[in-house]
Amino acid sequence: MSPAVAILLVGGAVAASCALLGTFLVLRRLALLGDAISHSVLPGIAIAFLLTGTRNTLPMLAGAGALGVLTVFLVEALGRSRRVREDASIGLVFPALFSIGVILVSRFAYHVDLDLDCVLYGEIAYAPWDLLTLGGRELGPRALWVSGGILLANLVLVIALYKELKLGTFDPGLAAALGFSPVLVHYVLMSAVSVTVVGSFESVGAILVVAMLVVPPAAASLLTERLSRMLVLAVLLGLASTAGGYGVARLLDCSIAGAMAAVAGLLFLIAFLFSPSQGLVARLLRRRRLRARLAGQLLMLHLRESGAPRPRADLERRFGWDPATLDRVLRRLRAEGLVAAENGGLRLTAGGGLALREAGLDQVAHRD
Amino acid sequence: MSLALRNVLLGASLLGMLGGVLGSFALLRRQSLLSDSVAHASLPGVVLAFVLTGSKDPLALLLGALAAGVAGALFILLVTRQSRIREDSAFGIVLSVFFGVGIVLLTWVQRSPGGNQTGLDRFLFGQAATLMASDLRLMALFGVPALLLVFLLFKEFKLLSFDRGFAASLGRPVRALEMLLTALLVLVVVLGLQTVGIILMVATLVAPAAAARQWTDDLALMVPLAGLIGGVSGAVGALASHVLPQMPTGPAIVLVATAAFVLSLLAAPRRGLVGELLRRRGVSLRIRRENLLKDLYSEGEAAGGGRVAVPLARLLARRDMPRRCLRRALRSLTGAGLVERTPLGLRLSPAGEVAAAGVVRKHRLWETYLSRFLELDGDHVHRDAEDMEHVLGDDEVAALEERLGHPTVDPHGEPIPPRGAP
Amino acid sequence: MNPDATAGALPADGAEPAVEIHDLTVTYRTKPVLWDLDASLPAGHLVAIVGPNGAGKSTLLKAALGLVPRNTGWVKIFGRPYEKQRRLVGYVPQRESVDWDFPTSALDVVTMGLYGGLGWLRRPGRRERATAAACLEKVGMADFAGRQISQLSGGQQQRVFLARALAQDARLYFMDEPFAGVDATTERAILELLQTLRAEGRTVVAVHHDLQTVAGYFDHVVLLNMRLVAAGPVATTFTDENLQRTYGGRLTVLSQAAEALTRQKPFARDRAS
Amino acid sequence: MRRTILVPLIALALAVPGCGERQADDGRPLVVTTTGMIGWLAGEIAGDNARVVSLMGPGVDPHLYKASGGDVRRFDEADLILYNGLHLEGKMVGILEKMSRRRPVVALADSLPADLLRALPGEAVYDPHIWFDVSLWARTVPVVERALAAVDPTGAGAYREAAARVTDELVSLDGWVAARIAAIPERQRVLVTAHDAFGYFGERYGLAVEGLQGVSTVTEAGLQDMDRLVDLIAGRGIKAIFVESSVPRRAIESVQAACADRGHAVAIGGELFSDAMGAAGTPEGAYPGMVRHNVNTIVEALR
Repeated sequence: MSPAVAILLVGGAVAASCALLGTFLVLRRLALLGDAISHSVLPGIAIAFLLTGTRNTLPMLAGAGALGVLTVFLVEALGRSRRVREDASIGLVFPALFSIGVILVSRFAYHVDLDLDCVLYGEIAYAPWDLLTLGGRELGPRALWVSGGILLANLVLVIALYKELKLGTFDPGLAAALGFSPVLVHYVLMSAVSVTVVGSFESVGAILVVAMLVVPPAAASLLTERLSRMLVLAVLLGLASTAGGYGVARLLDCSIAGAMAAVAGLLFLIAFLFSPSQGLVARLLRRRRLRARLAGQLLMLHLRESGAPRPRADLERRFGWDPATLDRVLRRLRAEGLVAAENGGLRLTAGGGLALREAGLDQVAHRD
Repeated sequence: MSLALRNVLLGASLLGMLGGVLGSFALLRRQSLLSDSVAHASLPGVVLAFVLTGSKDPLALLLGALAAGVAGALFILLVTRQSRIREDSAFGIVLSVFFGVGIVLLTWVQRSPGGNQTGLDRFLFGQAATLMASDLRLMALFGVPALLLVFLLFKEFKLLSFDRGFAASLGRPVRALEMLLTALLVLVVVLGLQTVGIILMVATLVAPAAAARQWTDDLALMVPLAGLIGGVSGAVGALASHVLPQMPTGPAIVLVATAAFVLSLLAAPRRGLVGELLRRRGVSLRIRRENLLKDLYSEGEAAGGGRVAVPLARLLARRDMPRRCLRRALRSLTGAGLVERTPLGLRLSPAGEVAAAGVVRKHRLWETYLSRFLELDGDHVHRDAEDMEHVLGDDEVAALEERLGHPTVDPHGEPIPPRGAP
Repeated sequence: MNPDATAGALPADGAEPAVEIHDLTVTYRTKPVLWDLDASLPAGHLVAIVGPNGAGKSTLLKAALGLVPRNTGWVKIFGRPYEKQRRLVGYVPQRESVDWDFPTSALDVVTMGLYGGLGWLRRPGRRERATAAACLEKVGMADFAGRQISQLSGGQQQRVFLARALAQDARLYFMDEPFAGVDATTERAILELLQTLRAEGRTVVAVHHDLQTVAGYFDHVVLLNMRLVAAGPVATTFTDENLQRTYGGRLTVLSQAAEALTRQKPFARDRAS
Repeated sequence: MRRTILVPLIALALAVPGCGERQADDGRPLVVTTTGMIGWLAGEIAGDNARVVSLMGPGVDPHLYKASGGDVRRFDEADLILYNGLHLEGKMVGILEKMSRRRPVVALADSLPADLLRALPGEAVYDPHIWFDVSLWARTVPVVERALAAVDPTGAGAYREAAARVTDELVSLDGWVAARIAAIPERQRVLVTAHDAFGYFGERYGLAVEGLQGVSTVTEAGLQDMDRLVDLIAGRGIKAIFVESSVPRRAIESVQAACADRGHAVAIGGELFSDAMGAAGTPEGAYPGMVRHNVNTIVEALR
């Protein structure tokens, strides 16, 4: 397997896992949970080091996993107490846990280079050479097995519990009334999130995971109105970010994970600007069209009131629009045959009267 | 006192106060994690500032961080205003994408032949123990005007945090106010970054405000209280790291502030969890006791008056509650000398009869009131009444009786015992 | 007051009550919301729960569904605890209780009503979707099946919720203010629906705000004000005389006492922080 | 808004030379090293017989190194990989160990006898900063030479000659350092820096080494650590303390301010290269120049 293929597969598997779970996190307003976990696992690795005395991957992963679960549990419990909202509870939990970690490392592992970057967070660039060997046989990149396994588990989870996750996210009250304990569903989802996040940290590092949990699902939410399509789109956007990011990283010789996050951001920006239904441009155009139609109707009402053709200058004075705006409005009305020129002035055509009636404006008098 | 201690005490207290005050508004506006987002988002600004100036001059890096932080915050405002993306997602997007771009830049600079670029990302993880006089000056320079601004615009910020639409309808320049409040937040975050680091900054903005929120419902109290908690946490954390060996200052402050929050969460008088648990148990027990007294009294009424012994089974049948709950309520009543155990069953003591008559009187008066004055809308007595005691306190019952014209029977035709009757 | 109209009376026909409430007390923090409530709601009727703001109407529904913890007492649905009778019960929550921006269609929301019958893990199929479409049809929303729910008007959203309840095919429906903030068309549609449900022998227990329409829309009424004030057939309970007394006086003493307790509470209604 | 970032980004892409550099495979073996220090060693020994590429460019602290897209290619094409080991390169070490099963990958520190390594107190781990002890660094020369010869037997003779020359250079450098340090008055031989990297240096040349914070970048100083350090500096009348290229200056500046407050004026002696070397093309961009710079800086300030 060539290194590029391995990196793309590992990155794709991580991106897909994160996009699947991230969709539900985004809908549940817990988008920053990934970042919170990326900080709060520090005491986990410190404790694992103190207990085992090594910086081997397995104990680090176990410690980090335990702290990941503890983090989501604490965030959930604080939110459930109804004394602080989820966002504040995230902001309370992770600094406290991280601080405990810093104190542990500073006091008990002063002379050891024990930090998240060097013992937990993996680097996707090295994934192709970190091979899994079993009984002396090499079975391909370890990160691919880990992230592939996580992806498989997440796929099974989301497909099997799709209905429960959807109902529990949309209407927890009904879910509870129907006997689908939303608390249980929440804990299943959150455990999946912490396992996925910690496992992926170990394969590809923190920034890629945090980005893929939020950015592709958020972009997908701008492009569709269906949860199932949002999941698929989020995965696709995640894969596109992976591929594009790797290309950028090779081209510019820069961090692969960082480039993937940046490309994901670029895709989000494109969705934000150009989504056909939700995009900024579409919104602005709609708003402009609406305003133009309104202006046209105002003008037509005025022409109907006055009965006789009105000179252009009169209209200009009457509405106080600048000549360019008036030109635009008139051009459209004339092109549609609603207003016609007559005797150096403008009058409403029969079609224009019909259009006003269709718009329900036949009874409306245009007052000053 | 050593210089370091003095600096850190002053700096941490000032930063804590600032964080508490601005964090209060952030908490109410669901912007608690804006700090986290902006702090991470400042990385590309730091790296670009290094690239452009070619030096690690702290001021240049600070300005770079500020520029990127402001860009991130503006992007968050834009996205949340102009699309269905919600705050938490916008925070996450800006945090991860900006940070990703920062890493891209960092690896790029890493390849440049210039050298000396390493450790730029350490800019984001300042150390509280190394606060210097120059940092204090910088904090005072920006922090004191920020506090003053909050003081002057308190009314506007309050309105904005509570009801944005209403603020706009009053003709307040909502967008400008929002930008100003956000800009103040970004400023504090970036100021805090290189002096105390991301993590302490987030904690400073969230924990004191969340702690203060537990003690009061009044923003005018909450804001100064959060400032106080923040300031005191800073000072206590600094002292802890002064007294204990190898106790990093920033994390100590975070833990003190978190402890203040946990304490508030548990022990605050009205919202506190412990109080609620106790009250809840108390309320349940009290209801059961009153129900039992009432039952024993009505058994007596049914038998033509006086105290009669009622078998336990009969009480259980009346109430259909778990035996365990009944036993506990009975133990409490016999312990108070209100109920006696007799071979035939349970019986009110003379004192118990008076108490029971009081309970029945209250309940029947209350029922009479409720059925007569079923006020629809505008009647907030139940919603606002704080607990059972106040709903049925003696004074209220007396006034109620007055209001109802001293009725003698309740809506069901049952007699209402007169005051003090056995 | 008419003895028939008092608490705890069984329906005249003696059939098993749809909902039986015994000794129910629910407090929020230390505030009593429902207090020592005994009531029995007859099956096969449209029952309105009426009472002032904060009288515990929604709480009563939620307590019956086990969505809020009870301090004392129990609620039985057709003689057994709710947990054993889920399949017999449909629930229409208040419209504000869900996120209407959620990426899902009207048809999809209605299909959710069928989830209870599917149990864990099984997915809705073509049959479920057909049932859901039929339910949408019944509330006059067939044309909007594919519409994203945020693009529906308030009344249309309410009708989607009702269609979802229909899909649940329950014997007993709990509805939390089904008529709140809907347009006239929707109001008519809901009313017809309620009558159909009653004709099919189902029971509807609905929190209702508009006193003017209680007599027209419902046949039973529960007057609730933290405690049960009265319950019974509309004809005997919701009398002019009762209403006269209900609206007769304005309360002074207690509200003053209560206000003194609760001054300075700008955020009293905001859930947390 | 995004444009405000993209424009300088693109400008930078055009401005930074060496981006996407792709040297033609001229048949010479490609040696990839992690740190610049190892890169210098390999370059000196290999001469023109091999191409040497360091992943961590000048001024890059291995603790803080972030991999880039090009590393994938560099690893993939490498005929020999040389790294420090002892967990200096963090998680990369584990991967390099696995890689060593398939191709020549050599950890320099692993070849040193364990009794020469500094065991860290209370832990079963060693201090990885071996290059600060020049004599120890000289002992890695044969390791590099053997590794090169194994990859490229035809150049073995040239490598042996070059190795002998480098060893001589390092041995004389070692002597020079020892002599220079001896010029510092005994009482003044205390090296105060922000973080704890100079252990080998201190042990070899007789300086006490004091850092404000631990080895890991995640550790943080407490006020008591600060006071302890200030007590030490003021108590022994130490003349100067040092900033490091990879750690923000402010930590050491605040120690200086605290000393001044105690009435002891301590100078900032200059900037030391701790885990990285200087810019390429300058004397500090090579190992001996870097060592000389550090030693001269220390001696000038403390004498």
